[in-house]
Amino acid sequence: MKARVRLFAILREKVGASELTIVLPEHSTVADLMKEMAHQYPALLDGIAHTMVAVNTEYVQQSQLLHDGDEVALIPPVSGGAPDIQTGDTI
Amino acid sequence: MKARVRLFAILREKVGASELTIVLPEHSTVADLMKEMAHQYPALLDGIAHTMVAVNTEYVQQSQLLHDGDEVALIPPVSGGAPDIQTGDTI
Amino acid sequence: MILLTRKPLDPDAITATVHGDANGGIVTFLGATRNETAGRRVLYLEYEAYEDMAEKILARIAQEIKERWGITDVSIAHRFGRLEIGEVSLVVAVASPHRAEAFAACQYVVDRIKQDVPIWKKEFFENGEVWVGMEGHPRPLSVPR
Amino acid sequence: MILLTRKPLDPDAITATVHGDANGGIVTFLGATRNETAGRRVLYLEYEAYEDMAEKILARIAQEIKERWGITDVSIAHRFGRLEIGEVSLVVAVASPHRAEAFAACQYVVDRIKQDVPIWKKEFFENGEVWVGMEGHPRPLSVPR
Repeated sequence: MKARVRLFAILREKVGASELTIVLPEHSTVADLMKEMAHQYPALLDGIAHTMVAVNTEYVQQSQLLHDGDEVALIPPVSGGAPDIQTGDTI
Repeated sequence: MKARVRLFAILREKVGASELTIVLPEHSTVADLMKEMAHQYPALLDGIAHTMVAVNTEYVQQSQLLHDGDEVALIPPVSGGAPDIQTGDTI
Repeated sequence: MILLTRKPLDPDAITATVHGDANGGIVTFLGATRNETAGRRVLYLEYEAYEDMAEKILARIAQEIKERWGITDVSIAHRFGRLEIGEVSLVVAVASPHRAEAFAACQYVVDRIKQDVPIWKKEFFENGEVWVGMEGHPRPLSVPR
Repeated sequence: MILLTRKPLDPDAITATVHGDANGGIVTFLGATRNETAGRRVLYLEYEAYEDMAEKILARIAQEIKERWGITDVSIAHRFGRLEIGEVSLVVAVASPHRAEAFAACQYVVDRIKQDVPIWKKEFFENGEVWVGMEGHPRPLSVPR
């Protein structure tokens, strides 16, 4: 099976691509995909611990089973919204 | 001494004037003025219990001494701001 | 900026007065005239203001914001005269480097305005008119705080 | 209205989308780019979005507002791409018959956006650039709630 993997922000820059196609055995999980990706793109290893995963635009657990054609997104820590949202919320 | 009295909203309508000049003995207080006004303008008696008083644009107590030329304002319950501000704040 | 005016308010322009490059969060409150009060259809409204005193108290409220939150970027504009339904009667804009303060300070200003600021609203119905606040808020002749 | 766009946001137009005749209070939050982060001067910023998913989660947040406060008049607009200092990155507008609900719901939306919405910000300095949120927020590979 093939998964389409989308990369954003710092992960996109580390890999140097915004989209990859990863071939996996049938019945692979998100955890299997992550392991395969870390193998193919060692640069991901750094950021991967802070990364969430979405399948077809829904956040999922690592144990989630993947299916052929799934769109998998690696989501590094988000930082949208207003400026102080990310920088400590000191109040 | 003379006090210039300003009337607003419902009190202005009851009296039919937005400004009055009231002559008072020296050393009169706000309470004296109110008594004199209620005498001259019985229509005020209704609203007067809900009225605050400002002298020279500052809220004052009834015991406040008045001076010649003071601008006295009768302030019925205020209702500025947003619509629900006056109508119960039901939440 | 403190503004009392008979002219229509421009919320964008008022918000722009507090929008500095160091401010990350800007909270703007618009008070608009509603088409009903307690189920009764309102046709239009009139606001009356004791202008000198209202401006003075609005400036004092801005000062309270500064003392309480250290926020100086606050603008308050209140319109008076006749307003049609849906028109904006009040704009309060507060900007702060941090958004929680901007929310708290803006809400404080709106809450404060109803307490002391000498502005009155009259609602006009099909078959009558009423000065808002004369019923249900008996307040003996005395002094706020 | 949910909007993700590369174009400049028009806060007035976005606020107008929630301004109905029955709504007395409208609270608008603007998030603007700041000229410094932790004392370091920022030159400009770039926001990147996973558009499909971000729109979906923003719509879900609007749904949460409806469930929690019964408020349906909410608009959320987030800009992405390059933004200069002082430009508006986020507009959240909430209208309600009662102002306290409008304040609470608007603040809730802004707070929620930082949690799950896949939008990322990169700050550009004189001598470097950084993706915001990669430091100090270690988050193991897992699922929110």
